[in-house]
Amino acid sequence: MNDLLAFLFAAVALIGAVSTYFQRDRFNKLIAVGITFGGIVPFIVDRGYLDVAIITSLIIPITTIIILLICRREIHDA
Amino acid sequence: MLGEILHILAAAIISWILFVTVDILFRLPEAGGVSGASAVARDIEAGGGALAGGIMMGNIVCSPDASAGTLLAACGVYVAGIPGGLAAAVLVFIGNRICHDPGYAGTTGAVLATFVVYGFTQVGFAATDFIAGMVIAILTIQGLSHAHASRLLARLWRVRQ
Amino acid sequence: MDVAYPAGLLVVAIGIVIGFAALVREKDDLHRILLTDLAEVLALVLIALVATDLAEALILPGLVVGISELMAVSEVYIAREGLRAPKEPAFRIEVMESAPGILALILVAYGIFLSGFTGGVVAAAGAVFYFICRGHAEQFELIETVSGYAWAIWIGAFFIFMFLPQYWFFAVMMAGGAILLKVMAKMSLVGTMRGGPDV
Amino acid sequence: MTPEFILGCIILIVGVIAVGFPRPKTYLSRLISLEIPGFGLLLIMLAYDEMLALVTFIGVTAISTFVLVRAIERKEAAQ
Amino acid sequence: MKANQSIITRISATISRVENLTGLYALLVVAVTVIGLVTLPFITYHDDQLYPKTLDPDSTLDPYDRGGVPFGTTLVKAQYPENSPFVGYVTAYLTPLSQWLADTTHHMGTTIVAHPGGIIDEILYNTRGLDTVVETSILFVAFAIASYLFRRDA
Amino acid sequence: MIALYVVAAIAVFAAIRATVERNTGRKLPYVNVMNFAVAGALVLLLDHPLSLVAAAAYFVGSTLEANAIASTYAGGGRRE
Amino acid sequence: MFNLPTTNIGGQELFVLEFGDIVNYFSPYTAVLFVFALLFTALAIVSRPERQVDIAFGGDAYYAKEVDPNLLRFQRFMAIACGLATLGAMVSGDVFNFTLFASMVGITNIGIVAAYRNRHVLNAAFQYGIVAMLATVPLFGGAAIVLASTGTLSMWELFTDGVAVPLIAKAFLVLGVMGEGMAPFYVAKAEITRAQGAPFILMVHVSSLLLFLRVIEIVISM
Amino acid sequence: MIEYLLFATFVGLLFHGIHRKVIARAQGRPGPPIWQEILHVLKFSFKETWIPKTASQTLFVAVVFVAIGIWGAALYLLLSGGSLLLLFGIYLIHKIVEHGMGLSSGSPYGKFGAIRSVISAASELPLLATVVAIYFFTHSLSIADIAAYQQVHGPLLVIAFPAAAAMYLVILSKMHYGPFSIIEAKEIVSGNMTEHFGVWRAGLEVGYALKTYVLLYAFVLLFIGQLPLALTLLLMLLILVSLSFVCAVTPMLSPYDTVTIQTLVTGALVVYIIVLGVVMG
Repeated sequence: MNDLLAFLFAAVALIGAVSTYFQRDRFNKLIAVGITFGGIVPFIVDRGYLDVAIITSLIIPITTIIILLICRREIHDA
Repeated sequence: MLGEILHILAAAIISWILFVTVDILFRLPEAGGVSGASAVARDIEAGGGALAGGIMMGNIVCSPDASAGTLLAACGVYVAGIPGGLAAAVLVFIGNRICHDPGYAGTTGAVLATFVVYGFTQVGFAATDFIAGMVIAILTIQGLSHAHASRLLARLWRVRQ
Repeated sequence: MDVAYPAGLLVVAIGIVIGFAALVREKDDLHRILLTDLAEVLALVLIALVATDLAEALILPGLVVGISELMAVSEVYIAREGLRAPKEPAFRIEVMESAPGILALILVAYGIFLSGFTGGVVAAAGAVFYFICRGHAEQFELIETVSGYAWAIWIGAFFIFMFLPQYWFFAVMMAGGAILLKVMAKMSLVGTMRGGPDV
Repeated sequence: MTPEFILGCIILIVGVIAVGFPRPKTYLSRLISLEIPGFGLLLIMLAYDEMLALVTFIGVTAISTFVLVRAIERKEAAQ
Repeated sequence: MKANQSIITRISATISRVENLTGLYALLVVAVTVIGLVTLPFITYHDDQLYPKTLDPDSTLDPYDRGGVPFGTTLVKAQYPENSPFVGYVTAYLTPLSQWLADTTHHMGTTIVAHPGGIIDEILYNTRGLDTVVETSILFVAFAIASYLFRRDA
Repeated sequence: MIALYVVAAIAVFAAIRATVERNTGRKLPYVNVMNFAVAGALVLLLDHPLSLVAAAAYFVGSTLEANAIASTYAGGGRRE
Repeated sequence: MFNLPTTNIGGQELFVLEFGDIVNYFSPYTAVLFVFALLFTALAIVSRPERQVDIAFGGDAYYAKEVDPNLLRFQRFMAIACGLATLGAMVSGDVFNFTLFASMVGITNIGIVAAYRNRHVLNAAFQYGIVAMLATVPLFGGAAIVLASTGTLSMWELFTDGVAVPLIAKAFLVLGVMGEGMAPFYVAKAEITRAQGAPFILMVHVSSLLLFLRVIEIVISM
Repeated sequence: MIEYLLFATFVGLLFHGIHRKVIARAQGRPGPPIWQEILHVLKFSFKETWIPKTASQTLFVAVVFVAIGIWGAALYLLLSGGSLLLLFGIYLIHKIVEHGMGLSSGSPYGKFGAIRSVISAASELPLLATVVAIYFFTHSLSIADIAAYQQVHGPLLVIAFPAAAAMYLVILSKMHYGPFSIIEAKEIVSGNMTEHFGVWRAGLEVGYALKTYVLLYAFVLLFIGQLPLALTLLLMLLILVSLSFVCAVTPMLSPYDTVTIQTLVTGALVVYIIVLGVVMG
């Protein structure tokens, strides 16, 4: 991975991380977390740790779904 | 350099036609497979789009459909030729089951795309062109203008009906 | 390495200052639990910065210690507040019907293959996910008994390593299997603790 | 100083701020923000090739999230 | 709190409330860390570490390839190698299954090494086994507390 | 390797679009584009059969995530 | 080969117990602490808890609380675990191993009091638990800084003159033990003391004080 | 050794008597005779003894023996020139005795005493600071080494005065009727000693007498140096009388105020140590 690519994927991860902080809606926050992970996976793959990439990309959604258990949509914050 | 860009654009058009056809044949714009797809459709309609197109976009979001099949098949062909593409079809099938999708659009799309991509690699295209092309194709549907894309899809859906 | 270590320390120090300053201002107890979870992360970064195999061998126990303390403290919190599981019907989305079976199967199988701490945690994550989504038949005693035996087996393995080192191969297998069982069994209990005692 | 390390440090700091001073200040937003420093740690471990620790950490994060969800769920039901 | 109280009484009033305990401790940690920030430039990384890492991206065991002959002597830089006569045996050993994986695939190093054997198991079970004893005991105790409370209240 | 740059650029573009968009339902398609791009990038970064599995795992995982978020956003399955 | 480098603090070593890289030892100082821990653990094993007498306000009545056998068994188990952890921490010859024992002491202390149903006691146990968890940051952090800056965790090496341990690592270690054992922050402990079960509650204090004594020895020797 | 132990017990009890007498005189009361405490112990030894029914019986008895045992050991330690850190340790374990005594009885007063004992645990901190400060000068914690150091460099009382002040505070907080003796304040009857009577009380008094002797002796040994026995006793008496005056003229503090003051003193000492560290490099 050269510097330009690293910069691009790092930008994705950073956009996700920063927007997690600034989004106010719970779902938007979760989506931003997903974006962050999207920026991080290429770094794992680039180093050649494919098994780790597989297992993390399966567990991260599980974490999100677990958080969703308490994200019932209420009428007032539509 | 320039040739590669042209190849990518051509691949984008081919995969666009491929996955839209398969999706429409498998009646994706008809009904939301899961409640999430309907919610996405509702929001797209509220943003000035057409409902049928929105439903199809929602379905693409919520489950691996023909577009995902095409992408993964191209990846499969890139790494391992025809067997890779078929393996990708199996993975898409598993993905469909995980995502509570009863349909076979993704699997069919993957199998079809395997042969299409493999065929084009014989005439000078690279499989990577199809990977990038598919990403561009999905960008045109999901990533540029939801209103226009959904209206286009709805029009195509009316043709099918 | 010369620059990275002080830089990393600096980052962690800033992190500690920010995180603990937030804790000073925090009055709500549940928020405090959440912040302690953040603190665990900072502790792990400090260990990770050492960057040797030893550091990694220290992170694994540190992680498990963190989760077990979190578990105990949150349970104390629930007991103190006298909180009950919510009465309203359980929350369902479609993927909770389809995903757990396949994902849990993958994760548990992979975890068993990995063995040791890592395998235990991966398998437990799968099991927890399955229990959350599917409900479960309560097998509390059985799971606890299994993990108790696993603990005893691991202690046995430890003594083999220390006093009969020539049987190291046997001990590796015992230890790997026992820790897998132990961590997985304990952690999956977490998943079964969602509903009432006999859901 | 690999790119992973630098990115990890930045994300860690962003995450610590996000968890320390969440907006809006609810249990849920804090819980979601907790993922961010986790990603920072993940990247730092990646930078030092501590892959077993990384996998274990990801697994533990899932479980600890559930532990926290369990407490938050009951707390919100009680209110 | 009355205004005319002495500073000592006010401090006493603060520390006498259990709820302030966490804040006090956090404050202490922050204070020590801030002082620590001053000494930070003097902390240097010691280059001669135990169990150092060597990375070989071409190895199928990457990032955990530490070399060595199975059932033979392997160089492991432990603190007291003389206390663990079989040090290095676990590091070099691969089960038949993981040996097969290592022969056939690349990029699965983590999986292969996590399977019994490998350097981390060497450290966790053999040279620093006592850490693992304590750690599993902590797990045991913590879950005993949690399940006791859970079952009593449920 | 122009394809890789194209894919990475699209990922950044989609991430920005997803962040700027305010409506949750309309955010998800953008995220979907990013998932496509990242999954493609994984394979392009490392040419190995396992990369395909990694890409599929990432793609399925993130689709599952999007599905779950959308379904919860819609209010869960039971109420319909 | 194992000679304690600093004899003017804890005395000569008496007995060395080797567990691979972790070399535990008894010096007169740690041996005395060990004996104390053993003594109080034995007391926790053999003695039954007291029956607290409560005065009912507004009248002249008083009543003695009964001992709940389940609670008794659980508390005794926790007290024994706490005793074992203290024993381990007293003789440990490795910094990280010591911190692990310290965090085990912290969590067993929570366990001893958490079983009690009184809301105030539970509240104290909770606050104590939060601090014990926070304390893992300086504890493990201190050990990690020691490892990074000296390249070893063994006290046998660290106690020699040639090895300079950063001040911040020492401060972190002390801070961590203070948090785990609550040594000077006795506010939470005072509340904890209200719980029934004197032999077990006593274990909370024994462990934290001994832990504190041990960390002082370590930090001064380093 | 045994005879020295008996002698120390005797002197310690006598000191307790003198302490009461001085306080009484300072407050304008006649006060009891100075051998009153010795008589107390003798009287308690021959009174009827039993264990309260509500008590945790083993613990109730064990703490008495532990109290005598640890201070006997401390005396031995001082005489043999062992580690100062061990003395500090024994001092901390005395805390456990206080807790155990109050908690084991089941009496609400005993429990209050124990709780206050827990609260006032900050009183150990100044001693710790003292230990560290001494280590800074002598680079050894062996009591024999410290005595030898003073032979060469003169008494530490002059060199490390703040440390001596902290140690003085420590002894003060263990004195009866002092500003810090919240454990046995009269509003909770006799605090943690409420339920211990008869032989048990006599045993405790013996332990406490040894404690007073050891602490005073340690102060002289650590800060003034190894002196002939008679001179040492004289100095101990002087310190005791000064302590008694302090006790006589200060009111008892509220429980948490004692913690605050002791913590502040420790904080001041920590600053002193840091400054020392910087100055001495």
